[in-house]
Amino acid sequence: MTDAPGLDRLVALSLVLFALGMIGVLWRRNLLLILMSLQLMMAAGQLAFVAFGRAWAGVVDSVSRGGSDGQVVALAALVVGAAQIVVGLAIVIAAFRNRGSLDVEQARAMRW
Amino acid sequence: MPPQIEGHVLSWLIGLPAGTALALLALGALHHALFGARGLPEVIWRLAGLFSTTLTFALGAVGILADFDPERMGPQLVEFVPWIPSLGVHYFVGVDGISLFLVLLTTLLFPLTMLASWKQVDRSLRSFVLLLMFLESGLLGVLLAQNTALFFLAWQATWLPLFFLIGIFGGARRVRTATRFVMVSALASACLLVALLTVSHLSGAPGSAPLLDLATPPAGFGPGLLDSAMLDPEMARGTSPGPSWLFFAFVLAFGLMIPLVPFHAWLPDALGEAPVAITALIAAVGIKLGAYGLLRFALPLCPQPAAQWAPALACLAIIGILYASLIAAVQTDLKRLVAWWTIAQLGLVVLGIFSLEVHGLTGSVILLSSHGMTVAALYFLVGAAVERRGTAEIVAYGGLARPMPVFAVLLGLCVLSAMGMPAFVGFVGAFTIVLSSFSSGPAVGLTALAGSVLAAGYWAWTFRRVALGPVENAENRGLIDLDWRERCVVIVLLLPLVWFGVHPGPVLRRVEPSVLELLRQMDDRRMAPLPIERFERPDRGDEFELIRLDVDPEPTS
Amino acid sequence: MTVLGGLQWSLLVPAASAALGALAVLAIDALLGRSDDDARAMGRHGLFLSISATIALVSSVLSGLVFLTAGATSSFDPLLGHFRMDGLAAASIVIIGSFGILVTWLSTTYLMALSLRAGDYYALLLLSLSGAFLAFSADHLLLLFMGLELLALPAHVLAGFDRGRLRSNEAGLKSFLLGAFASALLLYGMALLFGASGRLDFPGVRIALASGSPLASAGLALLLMGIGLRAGIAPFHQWAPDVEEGAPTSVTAFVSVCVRGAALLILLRLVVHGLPEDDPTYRAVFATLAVLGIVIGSLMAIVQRNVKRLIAWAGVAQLGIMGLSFAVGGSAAYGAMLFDLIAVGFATLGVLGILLTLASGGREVERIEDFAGVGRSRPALAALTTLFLMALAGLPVTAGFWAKWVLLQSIVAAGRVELVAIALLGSVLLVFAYMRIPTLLYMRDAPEHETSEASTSELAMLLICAAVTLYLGVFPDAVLPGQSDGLIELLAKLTVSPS
Amino acid sequence: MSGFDLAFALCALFSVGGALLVVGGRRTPLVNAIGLVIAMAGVAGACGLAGAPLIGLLQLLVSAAVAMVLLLVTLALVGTGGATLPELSASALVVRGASAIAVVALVGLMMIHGLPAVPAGLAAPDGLADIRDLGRGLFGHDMIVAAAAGFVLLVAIIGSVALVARSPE
Amino acid sequence: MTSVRFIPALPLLAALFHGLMIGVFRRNLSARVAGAITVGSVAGALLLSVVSFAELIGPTSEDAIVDRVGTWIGLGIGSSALVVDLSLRFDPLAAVMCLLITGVGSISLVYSVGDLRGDEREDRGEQRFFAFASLLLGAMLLLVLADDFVLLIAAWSAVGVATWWLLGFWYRDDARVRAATLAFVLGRIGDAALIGAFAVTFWALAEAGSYEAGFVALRQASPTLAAATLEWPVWLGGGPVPVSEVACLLVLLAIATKAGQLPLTGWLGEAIGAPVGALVLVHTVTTVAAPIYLATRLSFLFADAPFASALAAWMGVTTAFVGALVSCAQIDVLRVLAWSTASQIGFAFVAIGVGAPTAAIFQLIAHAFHKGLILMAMGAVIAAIGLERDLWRMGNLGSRLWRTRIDVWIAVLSIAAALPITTGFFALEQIVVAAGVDDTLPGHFVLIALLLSAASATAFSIVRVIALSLYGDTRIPSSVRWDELEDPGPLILWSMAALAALTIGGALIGMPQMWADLLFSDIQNANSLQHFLAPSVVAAGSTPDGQAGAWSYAGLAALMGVLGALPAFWLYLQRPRMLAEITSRIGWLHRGLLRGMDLEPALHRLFIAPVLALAGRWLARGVEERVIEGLTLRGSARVVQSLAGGWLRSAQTGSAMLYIAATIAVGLGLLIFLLHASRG
Repeated sequence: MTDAPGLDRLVALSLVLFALGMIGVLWRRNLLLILMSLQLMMAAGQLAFVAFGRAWAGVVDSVSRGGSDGQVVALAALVVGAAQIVVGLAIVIAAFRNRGSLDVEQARAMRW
Repeated sequence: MPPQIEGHVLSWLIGLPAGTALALLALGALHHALFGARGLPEVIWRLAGLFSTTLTFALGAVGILADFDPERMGPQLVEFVPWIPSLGVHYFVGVDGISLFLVLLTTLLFPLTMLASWKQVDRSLRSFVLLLMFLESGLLGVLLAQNTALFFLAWQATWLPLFFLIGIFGGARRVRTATRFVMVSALASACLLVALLTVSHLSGAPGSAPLLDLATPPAGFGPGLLDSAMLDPEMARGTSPGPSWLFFAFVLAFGLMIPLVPFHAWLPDALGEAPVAITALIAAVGIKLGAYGLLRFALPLCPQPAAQWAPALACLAIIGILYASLIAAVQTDLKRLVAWWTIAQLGLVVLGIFSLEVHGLTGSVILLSSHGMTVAALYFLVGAAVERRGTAEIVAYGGLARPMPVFAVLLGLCVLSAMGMPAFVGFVGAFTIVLSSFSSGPAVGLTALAGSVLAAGYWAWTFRRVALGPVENAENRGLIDLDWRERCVVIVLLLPLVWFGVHPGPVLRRVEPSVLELLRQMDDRRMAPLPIERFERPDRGDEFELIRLDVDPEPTS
Repeated sequence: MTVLGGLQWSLLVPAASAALGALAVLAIDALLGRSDDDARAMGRHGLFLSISATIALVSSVLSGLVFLTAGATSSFDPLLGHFRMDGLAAASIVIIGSFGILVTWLSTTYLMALSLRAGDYYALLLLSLSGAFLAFSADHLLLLFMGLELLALPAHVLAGFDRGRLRSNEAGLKSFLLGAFASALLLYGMALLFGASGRLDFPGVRIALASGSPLASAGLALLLMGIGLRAGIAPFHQWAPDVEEGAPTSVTAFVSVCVRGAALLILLRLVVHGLPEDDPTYRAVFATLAVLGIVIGSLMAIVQRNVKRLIAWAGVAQLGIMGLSFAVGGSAAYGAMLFDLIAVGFATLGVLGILLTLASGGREVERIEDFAGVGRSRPALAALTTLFLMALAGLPVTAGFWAKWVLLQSIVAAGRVELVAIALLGSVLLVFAYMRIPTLLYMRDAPEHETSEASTSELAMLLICAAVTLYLGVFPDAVLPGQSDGLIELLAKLTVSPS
Repeated sequence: MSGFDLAFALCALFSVGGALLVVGGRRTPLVNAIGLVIAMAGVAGACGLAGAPLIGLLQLLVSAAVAMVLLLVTLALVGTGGATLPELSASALVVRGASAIAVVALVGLMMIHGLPAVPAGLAAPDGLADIRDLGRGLFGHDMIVAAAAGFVLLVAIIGSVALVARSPE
Repeated sequence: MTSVRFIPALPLLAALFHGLMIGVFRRNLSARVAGAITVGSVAGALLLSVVSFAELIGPTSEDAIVDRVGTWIGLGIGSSALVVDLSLRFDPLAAVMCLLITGVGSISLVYSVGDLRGDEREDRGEQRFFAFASLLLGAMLLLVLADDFVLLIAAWSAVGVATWWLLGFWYRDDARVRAATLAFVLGRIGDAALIGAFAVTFWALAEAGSYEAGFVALRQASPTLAAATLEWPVWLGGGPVPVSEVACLLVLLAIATKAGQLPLTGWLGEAIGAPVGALVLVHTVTTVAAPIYLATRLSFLFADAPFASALAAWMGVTTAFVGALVSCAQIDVLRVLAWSTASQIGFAFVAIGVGAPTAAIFQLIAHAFHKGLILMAMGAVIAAIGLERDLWRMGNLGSRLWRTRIDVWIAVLSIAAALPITTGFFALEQIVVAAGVDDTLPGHFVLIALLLSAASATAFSIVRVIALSLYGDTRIPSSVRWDELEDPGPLILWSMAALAALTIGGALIGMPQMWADLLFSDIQNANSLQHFLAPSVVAAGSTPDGQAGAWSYAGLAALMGVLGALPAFWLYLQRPRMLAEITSRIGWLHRGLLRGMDLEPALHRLFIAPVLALAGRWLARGVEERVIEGLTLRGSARVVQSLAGGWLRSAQTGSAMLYIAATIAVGLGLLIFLLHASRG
């Protein structure tokens, strides 16, 4: 086996995506775009898991690791992300029905 | 020689009022379920309350006094039941000379309050009785508890009924007053809890159940807080809180309740707004708990800082006496006047406590009881007047001796007692306190005496404006004199005041040994070289000096 | 694979019975069909659903109890690397499961009054709880993550369950946005921790953290943010008051007690098993968070005029007080925290249950002024309210008193008196906040109320809450059958980390 | 520059560019949705580079589906027109700017401190072995996870139905 | 014999009985019944006193009869053990005082029975009067019998209370009650001072090794007290001062308040709005007598306190002078007599100051007799003319009230010290001679001059009374019918007669030896009072009898009396025009004297007004409302409100985006902290 090259680059890429997702969540006011940004963040996490899983694949064996490796986590996260989007979309649609707008800043009835 | 269970009279004392209240509630619920009525008739509540409180008093007067050994030091009639042994919480009650008369005073005041407020409470009577009964149990619990957790529990259980009593039955600004009261009490409780927990932490051996018993519990339950010589000044090193800090936590906690002068602002409000009967209870018993706490905790547990700061606190007390007396002199409302007088009296008590000297301490204990009875009598009288006239403003009165001679005579006697005239027990207390304050120089004593002169001034002046002079206000002309119920309430309070004023021996004989014991504890724990063992504290790694517990803490002098 | 054959299926009973219960509820709901037109049929419908939900939860709780009594003090030998039913897990299941049962029965009438779909509601409730149960017995971050997601997603839906109502919808929205954000943070934090050692099981996490790897530290930071957001620990609390105010009241109870309580317990699990012991760094972090929670929560609770919001803010402070035990660590502190969680949980459920009871005919009772004069019109309810508030404020003869006592005692025992002082200062403010309600109950007269008849289920739940509160207030050391220790000591033992 | 490097650069370009489109696309949600798909394609590629082609594929599928659904919802709700949201106030802009800086600082710190600590790792024997492992894990050790994931999806279904389905009346 | 305890107990029991009847059972007995009870009790006390006295002077007696009832307050251990004995000691001084108090007391009570019976001003208040009078007498008896400083203080306070109530008997008149209240409050200063005096002696003795209760022990410890020192406060110059001196100064303060001595004398002249019987008690044997008794009792302390003694002498002489002058100008007859009381008591304190306590006691006896007599007589006159107290609305009444006139004359002669067979004459003689021969006093000459002038002025003022009331032209109000004027009833007449007899006969017990030598042939120990009292008192001053100059002072004193008396007669009866001229010449002085030198308002202005101003303006509205309540209650509430309602609340914006932003910000901090910690 050879060294897997550039794992740190993959991690760096995932971090950039994570940051962009966060900025998107913060910067966008359209709920749908926020959902997309959240999806980006989840994807970044999955990528990081895949990368790290590769990094440790041969070093830590699966028993002492307690089973799962990065790909399993990534898969689970994928499912969770999908479920989140579904739920989020449902809430957003309900919000749009109530409010007629997708602006997150309008949901400020409760504060203080 | 660990104490054993010496009887159940104290438990009966604590349990009877609350038990009656709960029984009444249960009966009421049953009544409601069976007959659909709204609960038991009010008269049953009132009578049952009166009966139960009277019974409690009788039990206290007969049961305690008969078995109380004046010569013995330490708590007596103790009852010990392990409650939560893992926490060091035990049901541990006992009575000693310091608490004895406060207990009797408390039990005496409740039936009288019931009687005095017979016509004053016109709504929510069931709640009134219920809260009063809970209050009595709480107060007695505080006075009898020998376990700090029990003490704290009862302490907290005390101010809640008071909160409701003020808030439901008080005057126009009752809600604000009740809230203020509850805030002050909560703050005091917070300080108290910090201090109590720290004390038990510093005293207990690491790993064992925390030490919470004050006096020595029966064998097998470890030493009492007072047996373990812990709060050595050396302890103050490191990050662990030292005794000075603790002492001030105690002083703040109890000073808020007493109230010591910079913390007093809540009391005139509370006493001015509360219903008169409750006012009597707050002033007569409620705030006494503060002074009692100082005697019970602050002094014996923190002897070194107590001795170190006693002059400063005595000075504060004197300032308080003068300040409160001066402000009392310009009050226009009878209830507030009594409140300010109360602050001045409690200042005198604190002065006596921090004389750290047998005269002053004994005087303080006596003055606590004396003030309790006097202030209750005064408030009952004020209550009778307010009941008739609907106001406590002094200007509304004048010349009451004409339509209400009995009222005037009783008021005059109460006023004399309030001034600390001889033949009232207040004189014995005030005199001994003042005497002890002279031990630190005539200037201190004379300043303290100035307070008594001021008290004479405003009381005489008030008596003149209320009872003497022409009846200028037409509404006062047809006032009906006190009836027998009202007379008896006041006379029952005046009788012991005079009796023990003339013959204070029985009181002194019972109080003094406990005071001496207190002083001995302070001296032991202050001066004796303490057996010290070093060990590693598990979680921090610093070295601390802790006092080993299994060494007999006999002074090695 | 041989692993499958040796699997101890019984360990899955708590989570599985809740999850399967959800399926059963859905099935029953579908079988019963729609019955919107007939109130009585609707009631029966709701009753069936609650009963089935209860059966599921009761079996969870009972199995938890079995694990607890069978040997709660010794951890189970893990068959699967990341699943461990130890004492803490069993205790957590029992606690949160009991809260869940109470919430179920508190919801029955309310759902009917609001014409909400009971089937979906109970299914989501059960699924959420099954997630919590799963996470309680996790010994692995992935399982923890899945459990938390399963816990949180239904909660978002439930918060927005009264979808026609703007506030409920907003609650759902906020809950979801913050929750999804928290998931992303959790996921990434896990990734970084995974990157540090290649392991996600708790011992591995502990090793990674102990090694001082910056990846692990960064991962822990994100993980704490994620769990903090889930539990609403200050300063990640801001969503909680908004969500709890806006959500339907029964969901408020669920979120504030079950969801946030479960998240706290999960954090406890992580701290006990996954974090290095006696590390001053984490102590300092938790101390800071706790103090922030106490200060912010208690101050904000004072100025609230909505009871649900007040309870939520006070809950932030309560979590802060409980979080103090993280700041000192040790089994005594954790046991005390569990005890406090029980005390506060029952009392909070009680107060919110009172709100549910007072709400009549779809009219929500949540403004603090709505309590005015209740002491006269409905004395029993007022007395219960007072009792619950006393418990929350830590006043005697309630469980709250002993809970606070034990908690603070354990903190003092660790020598952190300054934390106790702050906690007590906060509790003074909390007393003020809570006591405003009895003030209104008894000291103000109200306009005439139309008094609604309290439903039996609600009253029964309130009485249970009151009974527990009082019983633990008098006998805080009540024990399970077959256990010799007191409850507090038992809870402390359960949290001992098996290292 | 090896082939790996080239491939990685391409993936990075795709994913970052797509992400920038998601975050910054202002004209119409369509652009953002397309950005999401592009970004996910990049991520999928990166996953493939890291030896997880299955995960990458699934990601691509899911994200395409998600983007599609979102797009559809957007079109259904607000049409193709741009988001007509009111302009942000100055203070809101400041807060957003500050929090963006905070995000950059947060991630930057992780990069500075974390990247050097990323282990070099070993190359996997081949992708198919990984997929096999994945399958074994999912039906072995991680069976509970799989079950939980199923229930998560169940929640999503119930939840979306409960929240969105029209009431019968 | 242990019957001594019943001497104070009988009147006190009577007081208790009356008090219960009025205050609890609301029953009022008639003047006759109530009076009978009180008079009976006091007479019983008198009887007991006489029996005890007989026992005391009997052949087998000891120097005192001690009746120890028990311990009142017993507290403390070791040398600082405080024992307050409820112990009565019937020694010669107490015997004299008991006889005087019970004797004059019963007479005045009998008078009161007669006086009050027709009083229509208070309906059914007679029993109240007798209650207060019993209390006053009982307390006074306890005071003189007390063998313990603290017990004495207690009795002293009780006397103050009884005085307050007795002087405020007509409670519906606000001015009277006000004056009585002022007297009481001033008295409390004295009570406090006495407690202070006891406390300093107590601690001095405790530190020296032992404190023992009782005056005998205290007297034996007086060297210790003289040796022990305290520090003066810095603002008084610092330096050590003997404890005896401090104690005496405090006692002196108490004396000044109770006896109405300068500068606290104002209340005495004002507190005249009471029944005459009450005035008799207050002005003779109780309130104003107690200080003299106390000073005598503590004469051993004063003997070691030269400064305090001198102060006492100067206080006495200035009061005597000012009081006499003021009484010269008063119009109200009772006010004349009240000021004259202050003056007369002042003389006694001169005697105390020069170390002649026996003379002080004798002066007290004389004063009790003649002032009681004239008060009763003038009371009878006032009653006769319809309660008119203005001297200028009397005149020539002697021709109608001739029996009264005899009594007035006897009293006047005694007070003016003009007739060498009256008690007053010999009392003044002794004081002047004692003061004259004691030239160690600072300002001796001035003091003597003032003393003699005071004697003169006293004579003037008292003769002015008789001249204006009983002689000259009648000026009585038109409402009073001249024909119907007549002497009072038998009860009053007989009581006056008794006192008149005592005024004359009393001279025999305290006649100075040199006068005895002059008047009679060979009487040993003519001043039997002095010899009798000798065991009880410590006379610091030298015996004046044998000294050179004694006669010259004696002569001067006699002369000054006459010099004062004659001009009064002459001016008021013969030369009214000249009188008017003199009055207008010294108008400023006259007006000042008429207003009692503004001493009573001065008390208000000095003691009460500043206190009220300080308390009201500064403390209650300033410190309390602004600082204390503002800081503790309102202030903390405001802080919490501004914290929670202000910026903390504004952080909860309701925007999910901002919540996320906050989370990120906190997370950044967390990350930095954790990274930092992991590095080292």
